[in-house]
Amino acid sequence: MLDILYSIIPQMLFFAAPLIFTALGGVYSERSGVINIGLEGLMVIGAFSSVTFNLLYADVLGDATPWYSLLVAIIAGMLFSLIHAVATITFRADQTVTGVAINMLALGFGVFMIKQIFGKGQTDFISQPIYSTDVPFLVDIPVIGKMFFNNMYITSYIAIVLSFVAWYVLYKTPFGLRIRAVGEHPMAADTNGIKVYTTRYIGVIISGALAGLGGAVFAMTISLNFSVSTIAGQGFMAIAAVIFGKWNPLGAMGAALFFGFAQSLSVVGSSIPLLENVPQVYLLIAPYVLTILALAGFIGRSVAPKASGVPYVKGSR
Amino acid sequence: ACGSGSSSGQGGSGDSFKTAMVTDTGGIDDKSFNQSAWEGLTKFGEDNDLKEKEGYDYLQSNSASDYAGNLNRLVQSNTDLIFGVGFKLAEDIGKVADQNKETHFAIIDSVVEKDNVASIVFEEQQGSFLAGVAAATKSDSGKIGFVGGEESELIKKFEAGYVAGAKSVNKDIEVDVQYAGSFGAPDKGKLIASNMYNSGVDVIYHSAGGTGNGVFAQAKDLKNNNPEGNYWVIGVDRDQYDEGQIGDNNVTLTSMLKAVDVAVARVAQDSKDGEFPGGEIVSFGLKDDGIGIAETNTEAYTDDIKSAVDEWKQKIIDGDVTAPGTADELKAYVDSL
Amino acid sequence: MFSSTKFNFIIPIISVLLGLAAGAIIMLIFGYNPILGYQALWNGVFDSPFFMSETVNRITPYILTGLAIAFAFRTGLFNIGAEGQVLVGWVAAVWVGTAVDAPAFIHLPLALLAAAAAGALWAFVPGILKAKLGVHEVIVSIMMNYIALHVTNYLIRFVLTDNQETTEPVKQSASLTNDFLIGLTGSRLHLGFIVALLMVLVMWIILERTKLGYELKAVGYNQHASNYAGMKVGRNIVVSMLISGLFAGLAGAMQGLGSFGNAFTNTAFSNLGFDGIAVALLGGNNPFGVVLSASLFGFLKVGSLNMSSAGVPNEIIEIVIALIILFVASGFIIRWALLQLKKGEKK
Amino acid sequence: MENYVIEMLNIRKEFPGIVANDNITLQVKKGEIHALLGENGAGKSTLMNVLFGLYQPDKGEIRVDGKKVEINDPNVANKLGIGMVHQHFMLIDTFTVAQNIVLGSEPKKGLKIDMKKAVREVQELSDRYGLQVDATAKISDISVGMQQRVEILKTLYRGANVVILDEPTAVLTPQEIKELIVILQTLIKEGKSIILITHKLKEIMEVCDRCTVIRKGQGIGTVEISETNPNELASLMVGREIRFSTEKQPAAPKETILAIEGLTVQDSRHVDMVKDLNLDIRAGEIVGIAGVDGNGQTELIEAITGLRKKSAGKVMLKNQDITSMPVRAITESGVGHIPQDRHKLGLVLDFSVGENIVLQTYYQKPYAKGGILSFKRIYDKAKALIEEYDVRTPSHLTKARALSGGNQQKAIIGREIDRNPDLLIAAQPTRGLDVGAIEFIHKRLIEQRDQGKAVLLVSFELDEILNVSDRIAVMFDGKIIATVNPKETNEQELGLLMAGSKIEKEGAQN
Ligand SMILES: Nc1ncnc2c1ncn2[C@@H]1O[C@H](COP(=O)(O)OP(=O)(O)OP(=O)(O)O)[C@@H](O)[C@H]1O
Ligand SMILES: Nc1ncnc2c1ncn2[C@@H]1O[C@H](COP(=O)(O)OP(=O)(O)OP(=O)(O)O)[C@@H](O)[C@H]1O
Ligand SMILES: [Mg+2]
Ligand SMILES: [Mg+2]
Repeated sequence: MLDILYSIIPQMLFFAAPLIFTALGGVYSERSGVINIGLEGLMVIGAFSSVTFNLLYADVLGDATPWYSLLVAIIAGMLFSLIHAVATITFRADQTVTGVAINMLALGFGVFMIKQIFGKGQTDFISQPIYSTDVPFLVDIPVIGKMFFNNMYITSYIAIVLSFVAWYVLYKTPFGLRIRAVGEHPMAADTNGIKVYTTRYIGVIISGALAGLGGAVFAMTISLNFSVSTIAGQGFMAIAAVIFGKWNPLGAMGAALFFGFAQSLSVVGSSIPLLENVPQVYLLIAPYVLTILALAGFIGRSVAPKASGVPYVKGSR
Repeated sequence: ACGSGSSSGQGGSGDSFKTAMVTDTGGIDDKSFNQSAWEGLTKFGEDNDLKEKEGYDYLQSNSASDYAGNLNRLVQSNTDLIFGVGFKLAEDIGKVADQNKETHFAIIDSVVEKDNVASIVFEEQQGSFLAGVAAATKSDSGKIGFVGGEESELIKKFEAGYVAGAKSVNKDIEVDVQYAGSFGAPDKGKLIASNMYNSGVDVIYHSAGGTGNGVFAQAKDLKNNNPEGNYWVIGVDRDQYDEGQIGDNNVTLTSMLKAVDVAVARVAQDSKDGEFPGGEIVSFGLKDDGIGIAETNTEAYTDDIKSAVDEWKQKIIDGDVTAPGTADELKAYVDSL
Repeated sequence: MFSSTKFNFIIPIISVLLGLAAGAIIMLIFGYNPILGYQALWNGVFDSPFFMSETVNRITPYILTGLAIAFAFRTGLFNIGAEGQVLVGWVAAVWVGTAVDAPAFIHLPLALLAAAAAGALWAFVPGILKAKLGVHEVIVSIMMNYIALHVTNYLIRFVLTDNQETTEPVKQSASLTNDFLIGLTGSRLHLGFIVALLMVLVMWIILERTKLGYELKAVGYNQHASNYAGMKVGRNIVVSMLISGLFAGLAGAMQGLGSFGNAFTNTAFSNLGFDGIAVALLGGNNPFGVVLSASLFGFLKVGSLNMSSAGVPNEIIEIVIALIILFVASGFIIRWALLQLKKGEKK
Repeated sequence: MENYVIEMLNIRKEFPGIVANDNITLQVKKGEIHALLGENGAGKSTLMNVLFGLYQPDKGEIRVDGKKVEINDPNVANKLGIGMVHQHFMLIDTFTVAQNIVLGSEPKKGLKIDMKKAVREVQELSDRYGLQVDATAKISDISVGMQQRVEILKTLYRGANVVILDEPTAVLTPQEIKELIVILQTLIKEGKSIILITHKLKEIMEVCDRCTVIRKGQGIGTVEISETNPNELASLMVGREIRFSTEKQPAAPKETILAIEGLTVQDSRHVDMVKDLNLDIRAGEIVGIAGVDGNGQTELIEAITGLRKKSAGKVMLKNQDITSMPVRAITESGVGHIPQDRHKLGLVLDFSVGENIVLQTYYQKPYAKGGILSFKRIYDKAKALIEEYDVRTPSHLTKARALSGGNQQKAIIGREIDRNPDLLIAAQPTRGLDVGAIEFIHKRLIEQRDQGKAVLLVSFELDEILNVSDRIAVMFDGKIIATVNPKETNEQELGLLMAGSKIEKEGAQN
């Protein structure tokens, strides 16, 4: 039993990390009142930019390359999310439509650029990925050490710490209060002297930064290259995590961890003798079925920020 | 075959021969078989002094809906021989071939029984058998793994050959077989690999396309933490040595090579020479270098492995051993050991 | 000057032009010839009857997934699960198409019905969970997509075939293909477009002319008022998802009984459902608008395959499509710009 | 030179297709309560939004303390000491009172909001003006009256010298209105100035110093309250004479239409809101339910109309048991319902006026046949009702959202009365409407009575209850604690009853 946990927990953590980052981004965007279906595309941009940077600059930067790559992805994600922000906030475009367009645009752009830069539709493996490590000292703690501090990616820890930071910012700081206010009732916020447009821009750009980071973490730890199919649905899973987690950073983290857990369980499951003869398909769909059951069973209704999806037009009600 | 005679007869100068391929959704730089097929065509083109686009060409498909259109586009531009790369094109090749009896087609990895279609298949089970031999010889733990993409007949062929090869070396070896359910899920591949290495597996053979990237990622990560540890991957379809590189180490033990390029170039040449194998199943195996095993990682791929592999390779070529390609054949084979 | 109906036409047209212009600029920047590129795009469709009918075949499922998503949107729901509904519809149609023996006038409708029913069933799950438990339909739909992908692969491999990747072709009696059309164009043009156009009418009639449509829209706009007016809110949510799923399921049938005539295992999503979101929104969630936007999509997708003949990578078209959608969505600013232009003229 | 804090001179504001403010001048003296009066849609809110920086005027000038200013943002207004309590509250339901108030100018401790300090400050401010709000309560948990005080606190917290209140009393109970007036007077004592928008002339007479009247976007003029009377104000506003108390014949009640026995209803938190309640309404009478908001009136109506489950008791309509019928069956057996919340329940705002007209009948002949709607018949009906009920709308195809509140209400009333129900339930039918519209609606209710229908009127306006009802049932804590004859009672007495004090009196039975 303990053995199973020893393998499930680290796996769940590395699997969940990209989803956590991206979902946190989604939380910020939607909390500020802008639905972001484009998370998938922003992850693509993150993966694309980090891999490209990594391949081009590994020789110069050496071991520090992956960290710079993450930074590049964050910036690329922010820039790309600006398109979403300008369209939805300034031009009052439908948020869902724009998100869908962002997804197509990111993929088209990413693959097109890869072809321009490397002359092929799929990059080589990066030579400087992020590796897992043991956490000194902590790893020696009995049971816990092996579960939580053995062969772990720093990015997983960052994801979890960032979830708490995101929660703190959203619920304890003036900035968070303002983000939530413009997502619930932008006009009220406006009459209180809050710059609704600016705040929403920031919300969307944060989602770009975090989704870019999520895509990059996926690329730097899991796929190690970029192609048209590197990011294939993770962004949508992140959206699911946002809703599952009821637009709360910690909830979103919990949901992402749950997805990781369910996936990992389905993999571990197939090596449990009892389940050996169960057709593969049941294990493959298990994570998704589990999610639906969890939603139907005890998560239930989740209520989106009231004004999310609605462009704010100054002076109208 | 008479159609081919006339066409090559007409173009006595030899320059008018045109061949082209339609990729599946991978594209010619997929580091896998579209790429390999294209390399074959390019080689053929160079050997015959043909120009790209005029003498040899390709069309890329972005989705399954594109196959038929692309095939027809090539027919309409008077292509003499059209390759469909991958079993997914079989259905469409069949239909287009019916409507265009004057044109020659070749399908890779599948069989289409039509007079103007040549079916190119590979004996993957033979290469996989050797991969199994290498894995079993390499393994210290007595536990090896196999990661498949989708649980299809084709991939089952890899699995069967691999298990048979491994058991041939060590009857008691444990083979952990898992399918990711997708060829494009590196995260799932990494999960599976992590799980396998955790449970003591020390060699994993993957036949899982992009999902296999996750297997490499996990092996390299473990290797990075523990350079002395045994975390080997056996690549598939082409030499995946580069994918295994990590610092000064390399986790790619070997790769099962599928020489699509060789096959494509051969069929194209035959066709140009008026010997198009229409209606035939052209099978490539160890014997004709259509299937092979990579020896790039000289450090890991030690002499004892090489000699074991070579020994079994000879047996297969000589027909002393038949590598099983299905679950049933595998069962019979293992029982016979 | 500009009435709002006029805007409804002008904005998409301007957006398409802007999108193409942006594509041209990108081509120029990267050293491709946009004129040759677009010429190839055009020729890729209009060069031969074959590719024109190929384009029609491509448009057909887009219309249906577009309708599926537009219908849900119009009734206040976001059916992001069309992707999965297409897959199950596809497999169901092929299943009936291969396993049943019947004369064509029974077999074909039966196969279509099976596809519609399968799509509807898949949409029922998020519908009922939303109606009964208030679970967000988007998240359940996303999960149902993945389940559909794995389940259909399993069915094809182990139920419809004996461990094959591809099923038998559907029997002629269940096929949408038609010798006359094939003879006419030498292509695989099939009768599916008639089904799709019929569904366009069906959607329009349901929404604009029936009391069911009235209820569905009312529930979509305001559940409290609908409840006040004695409508059954939950039931309407489920019905709306069922109809939406039905359209998506039929999109699958177009592929299974028409364009492909079989079903095969999929490694990844077909994207018909996801593209349907864009089709629906580009078409203003209006059934006739959907026909136009699906046509644009089909045209660009088929034509783009020919762009490599001009040496232009066809990802450029993905970018162009995305930009067009962005421009349409930002119609407000185009409208504003037009009004400014008008004003400027007057002065 | 007078000492004006606020001067809005010759303000013009145009919206596409309409001039909402045309050359309006408003001058507010320091320390006065200045009323702004006008019909629905006259342009009052627009003018105030201009002052608060939500809209930019097309023409005209604004001066604060004699200095010309440009207010292009609420922030600027706040800095100039102008605060506004909007007609539709600008509060975030999920936040606490303190969070709502400090939002935008939060006290900080490090990076964190200093919530303790915020609560303390808010509490102090509240105590100083006698507002009695709980700074830590969630908005969604407090009454409308409390929410309004939060709005006032918001302006005070930002240091407002001039407080604009847009129809503050429309949503309040009589008791709350009294308390609000006290609050306003406290503010004046503290040196603030107030601009008050209200349709209630009585309130203006009671608390205001001066009144500016606007009609159809035009400034009509400013009058000293001490030198005017309600009749003059009304005719200034409407441009014609208005009759205040509705004339009606004595009622002639006949057979019992609605009989409620032992009804108990719970709210969504499972608290009993209606407790073992009995009530009869007869044909040809209007029964008014008087009571302070929150004493179960809403739940009572929802229970009668089937929108809410009943936990005990029986409801009979024309001797037919409708207790456990679904909404539609109840509607069909002869109940018309003018709901309290017209935006939430009464209308599908995104449907056209025409579509809303058939919201209760769309499925019946002649509007629907075999599941198909006949829009010709629907629109014919809509046009007829729009005409008959004087619904001012560009066309029957206009979205209901675009109509003013009064016209939305008229459309609902037309729709419900036209179905010819035996029982008409009217909940707060005139909330937020101008006197002209109120007069119209009252006439319609009485007309129904005269045609032999039973009418149940729920209102927090004592005027309305006293004027329109034939019988008044006072509701307190989920029960009818008294039934009185409007002719034999007065506001004083009703007020006491509504506060729960039982008085021995012959009219009080049941
Ligand atoms: N944002 C807007 N866009 C277009 N027209 C508007 C807008 N706001 C108000 N109007 C129009 O301006 C006119 C004045 O509206 P306003 O809200 O100022 O009326 P009001 O006097 O406050 O009415 P009420 O007593 O109902 O509150 C109305 O005819 C209305 O239709
Ligand atoms: N964005 C807008 N576009 C068009 N008209 C508007 C807009 N915003 C407000 N209005 C109009 O302004 C007028 C007055 O608005 P206001 O907010 O004062 O409503 P009201 O008539 O007082 O109704 P109520 O208070 O009952 O909701 C209405 O006619 C309303 O339709
Ligand atoms: Mg107003
Ligand atoms: Mg009003």
